[in-house]
Amino acid sequence: MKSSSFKLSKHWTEEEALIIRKLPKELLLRVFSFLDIVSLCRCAQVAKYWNILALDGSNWQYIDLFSFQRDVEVVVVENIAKRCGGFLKQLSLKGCQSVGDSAMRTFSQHCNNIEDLNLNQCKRITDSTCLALSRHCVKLQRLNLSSCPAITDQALKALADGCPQLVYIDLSWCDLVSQNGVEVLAKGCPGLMTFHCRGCILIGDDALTHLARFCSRLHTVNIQGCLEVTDVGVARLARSCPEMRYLCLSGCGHLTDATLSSLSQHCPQLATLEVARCSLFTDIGFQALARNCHLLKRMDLEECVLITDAALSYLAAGCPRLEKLSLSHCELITDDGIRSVGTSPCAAEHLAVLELDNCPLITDAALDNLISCHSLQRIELYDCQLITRAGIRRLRSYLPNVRVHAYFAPVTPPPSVGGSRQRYCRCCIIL
Amino acid sequence: MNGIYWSLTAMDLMGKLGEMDRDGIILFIKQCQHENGGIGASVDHDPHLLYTLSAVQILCLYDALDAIDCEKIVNYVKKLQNDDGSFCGDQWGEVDTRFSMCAVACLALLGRLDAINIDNAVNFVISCMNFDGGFGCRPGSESHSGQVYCCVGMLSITGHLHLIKADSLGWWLCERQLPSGGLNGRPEKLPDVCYSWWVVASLRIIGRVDWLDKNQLRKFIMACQDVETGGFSDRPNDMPDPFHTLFGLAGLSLLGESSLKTINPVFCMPQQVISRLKIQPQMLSL
Amino acid sequence: MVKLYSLAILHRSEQGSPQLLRAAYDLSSFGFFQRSSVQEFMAFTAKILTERTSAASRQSVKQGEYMCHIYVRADGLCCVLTADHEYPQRVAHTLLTKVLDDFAARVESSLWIEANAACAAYSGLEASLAKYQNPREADALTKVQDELDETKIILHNTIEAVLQRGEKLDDLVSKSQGLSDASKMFYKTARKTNSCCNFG
Amino acid sequence: MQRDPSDYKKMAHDPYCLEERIISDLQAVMKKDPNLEEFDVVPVTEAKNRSPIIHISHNLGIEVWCVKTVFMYCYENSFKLDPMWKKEYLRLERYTRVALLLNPNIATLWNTRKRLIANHLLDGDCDFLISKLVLSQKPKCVEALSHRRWLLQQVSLDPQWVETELSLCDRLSSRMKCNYHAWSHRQWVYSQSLKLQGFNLNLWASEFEISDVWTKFHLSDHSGWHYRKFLLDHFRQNLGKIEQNMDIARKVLGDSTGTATSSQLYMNLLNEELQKNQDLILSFNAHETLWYYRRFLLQAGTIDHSESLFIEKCCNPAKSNCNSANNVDAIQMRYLEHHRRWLSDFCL
Repeated sequence: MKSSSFKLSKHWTEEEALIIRKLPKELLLRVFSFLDIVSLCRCAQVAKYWNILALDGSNWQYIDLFSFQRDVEVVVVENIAKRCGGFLKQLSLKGCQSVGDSAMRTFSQHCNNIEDLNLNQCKRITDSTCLALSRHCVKLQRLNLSSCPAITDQALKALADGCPQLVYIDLSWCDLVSQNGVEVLAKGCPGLMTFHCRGCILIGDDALTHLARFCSRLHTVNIQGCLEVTDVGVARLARSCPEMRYLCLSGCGHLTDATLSSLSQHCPQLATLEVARCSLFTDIGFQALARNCHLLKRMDLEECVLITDAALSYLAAGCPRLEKLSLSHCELITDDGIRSVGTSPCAAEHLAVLELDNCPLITDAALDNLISCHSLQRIELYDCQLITRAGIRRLRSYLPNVRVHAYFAPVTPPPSVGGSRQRYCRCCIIL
Repeated sequence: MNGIYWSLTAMDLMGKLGEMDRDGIILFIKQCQHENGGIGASVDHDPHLLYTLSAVQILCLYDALDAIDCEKIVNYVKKLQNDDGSFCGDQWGEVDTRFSMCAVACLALLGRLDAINIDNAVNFVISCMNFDGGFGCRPGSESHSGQVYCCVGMLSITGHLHLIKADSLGWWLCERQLPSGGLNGRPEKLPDVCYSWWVVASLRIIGRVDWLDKNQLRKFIMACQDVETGGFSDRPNDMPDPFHTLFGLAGLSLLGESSLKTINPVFCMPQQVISRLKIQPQMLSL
Repeated sequence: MVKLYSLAILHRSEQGSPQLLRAAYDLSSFGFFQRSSVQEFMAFTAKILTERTSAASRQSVKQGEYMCHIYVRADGLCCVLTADHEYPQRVAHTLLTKVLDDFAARVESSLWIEANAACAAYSGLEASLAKYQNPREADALTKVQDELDETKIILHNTIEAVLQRGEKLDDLVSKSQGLSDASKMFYKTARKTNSCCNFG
Repeated sequence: MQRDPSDYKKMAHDPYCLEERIISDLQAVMKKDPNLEEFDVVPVTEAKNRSPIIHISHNLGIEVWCVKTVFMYCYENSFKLDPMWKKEYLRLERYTRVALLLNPNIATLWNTRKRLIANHLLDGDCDFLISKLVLSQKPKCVEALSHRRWLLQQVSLDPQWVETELSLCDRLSSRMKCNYHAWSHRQWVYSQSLKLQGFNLNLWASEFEISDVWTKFHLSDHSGWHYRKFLLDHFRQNLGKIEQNMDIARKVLGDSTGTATSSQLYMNLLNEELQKNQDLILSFNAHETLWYYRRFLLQAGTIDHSESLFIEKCCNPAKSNCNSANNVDAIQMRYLEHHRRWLSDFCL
């Protein structure tokens, strides 16, 4: 063991001599810049000069420690902060659960130029981290605090005070955050373009009203599971944010067709609309939506249980760019609806993903109407009990590259791996 | 890994070891050895004493112990001994008298019994002895023919057979024989070919094999041979498999079947291999 | 002792196959998903054995871990009890006699044609099945076992021994209409593995 | 710039494929119903486009047609993913879970889960459920029982766990008779609880009572009788401790005199057992287990000349109500022969 590692290091020294002699430092740094942090750290242990090259701040502008998660101790973050200093622009500590406020305070003091910080699932951090960021990191543009449950309105107030350049914030599952916090944040960061607050149960129409009033450049909003939100809040947001391109309202069960009408009137740029489990939506709402939102590309209508084939015919006619359509659990949909989608003028060009799982009325005839969708990559048919193997086979004969997913055993069973399946009785094996 | 051992030993008993892919098997064993010295059931599987013993047995059959790092195996086995003398099967701490047998058999084959604390190991095995003379997997556990074989084998290798209640155990083992001639592993269980090994080998080691009705047993084993494939099953008319095939053959060899090589009752390997390794486990006589 | 799995009353007429009139099962010791197949097999076995037991005779047949006790009366009424090996044979046969006496006393013989409302209404089987699980109740029966008629009990070590020459259990299973496809599949996979690995 | 080493080894992985879907269905049931009781593979013949995962009244079934493909998928992925590469631990958890449900004999996959738990990437609750389900289908599965022993040593144990674990043992030993591993596990649980709480006469008495009922219903299960021996031995080994709590001991063991010492209580127990054993031998013919239990009682207590009278009584069925078919008698005679030999050896 010892002798082999000795050989290895000797070998490396010779290599090093060659490279180091031939290339200028700038080029070497460029080479190092392609390495991930594990390799950089290994290189840093090879030799003195390698250490200097590897630990050059220019290699450490973007750091993602997600892969190491729980191994990232406080001291790691502090060391990185000291080593990188002003170079560091982007840091992801996603899932690094040991990291707490003190490490983040040290970090804020050293890395004043941070622009993009991901603290997703750093469950120990509190408002105090945001206070430090507010004090030292005025250039912060993007901040992800999702699943940091200790965060409260105080944090938002701090950010509003000290980080006016924020364009992106993710507060999902920070369920202590309330409408007051959002109000302060909206006032302080009028440049916000992206706002996520999935699962923040205290957030309702007032929060949307404040966002509407101060942040008219918002184009990406996700309020999935904010149960209190009603048509009123969405209407205000829609009216003030004409640039809206991505909107997720999934699980906001109070919303009605009025929401779809306001989106139609004010958000013509809308490309992605997710409204899973908005079970009050009907064909009429989608008729309105399809009248103006012609740029829609991705729609998730899972469990919009009231919609029928009519909704699909409106969408087929009004949204020629549809790429991805999810109709899972839309139990009233029949083959006619799929025909509208499948034979619409632009389906052949754009439609790539169609999710029809748990649509019990769909039959093989629906598949026959999809044969001209040449862009189709994937179709979900799980639990459509009227679909047969023959129907799938027929579709595949027209669209050989499409991935069709249904509960049918694969035709050729997988090859067995040696030794993995015991074919003999093991009950009496002793030795 | 143990599948290979069963098949190879069976082939060797029949004098057909040459028909197997020696180089392929040795390469496979090399691939199954881990950094810590232990050997796993298959490539990428965790190491365990059970498979480490099987692998060492295979290498002994092939006289190829130099193919792997034996010193590492010795260290692996050594590290698995607990303060009370017992052995864990692997790093996760499960204790069983089977593992005591695996450990000493492995070290005996490697000629390195000195690496462990034999006295403690023996004391632990003896602490698993029951009033009926039999042994279980842990202190106080029910007597079981398979565990009896492991413990008797372990005491034979370490030369401590005098600690056994040989008569009680001998009768208990004989009472495993049923009217069909077959042997079971515990009271009121069905007969099974593999017990013709565990029971008969134990009786041979303690020198009381003549207490059995050998003819009846031979008839039972022969009835378990499958006419189509030639393999042996647990009972007549069941599905044959390599495990029962080896122990059927091994049982027949112990009963003196002349068409098979003589088997060593402690290591379940051909006697000539054990003699070549100059190992002489202790045997009792009446 | 000491486990009763099923009690079935059948009737065998001069012509035609035996009809299952009423059956009760205690399948709590089987896996949830195996119960329906096990039940079908017990009914299936009961029919096969009844067909192959002559009138006014008794048999006990080993089938794997189970023991089927059959009593066919002279009048064609019969009872099949599935138990484990520990249930004493004499007690089992005493129970068969008792069950049939009770059934005959409560259901008119003209109704012993097929499973009908009258047979369904007879609830004695469940009661007996539950009561005689208890070894003490069985003890009571043991005490009266001298009352058992002198009919000799024929003991068979396998179900194959009961079958007529040329018959195979595998064929009977695949031909049976009383067994669902799932149960037949279950039977096949059970045959492939050795007995300690499956239910039977 | 994305510089993620796992990119290099990432395999083609379709999160919507059939296998993934079935795994998700299965996980959804396990999550929704933590009180699942049983798991099994269900034979079906007709092919329908519906989920092969069946969930009926706390039982989890998987239709047989997908078992092979799902197992191979999970098995291969379980070995491809590196447990130390933590980005993938959630997938590793999924795959090992399903692979083990379908084939629980692969110790390495249980070990993979142990590593995840030891590294705090997974909590043990799910593994209690998985091993319980595995055991509902394969009540002798050593790997699952061993995994449970490991888990029990990791978590902080409250009094509840002994009860849960003992009732699991009940189920396992009823489901498959002579289940050596289930009874070994029971002994381990019993001993482990003593390690934590010290000798507990109430626990002992409740186990002794359960074992009384159990052996009565499972005469031929030697493991059940062995457990009873184990308990009696344990009583003897703790006579000193029992002597200090004679009030409880007399109450628990129903001593009416109120003056018996602990060793007298023990002898009473042995005598009661011997009497019960005699009755059972006479009522239920030809059970080797009963004779073996008798040997234990005789060697633990004292043997007097009445033993040969008892043998005489058994030899002559006309005198008793052992009234049974001939082949059974032959076996009984064999056991009697063995007993006689044992007795003469023992008295020597």
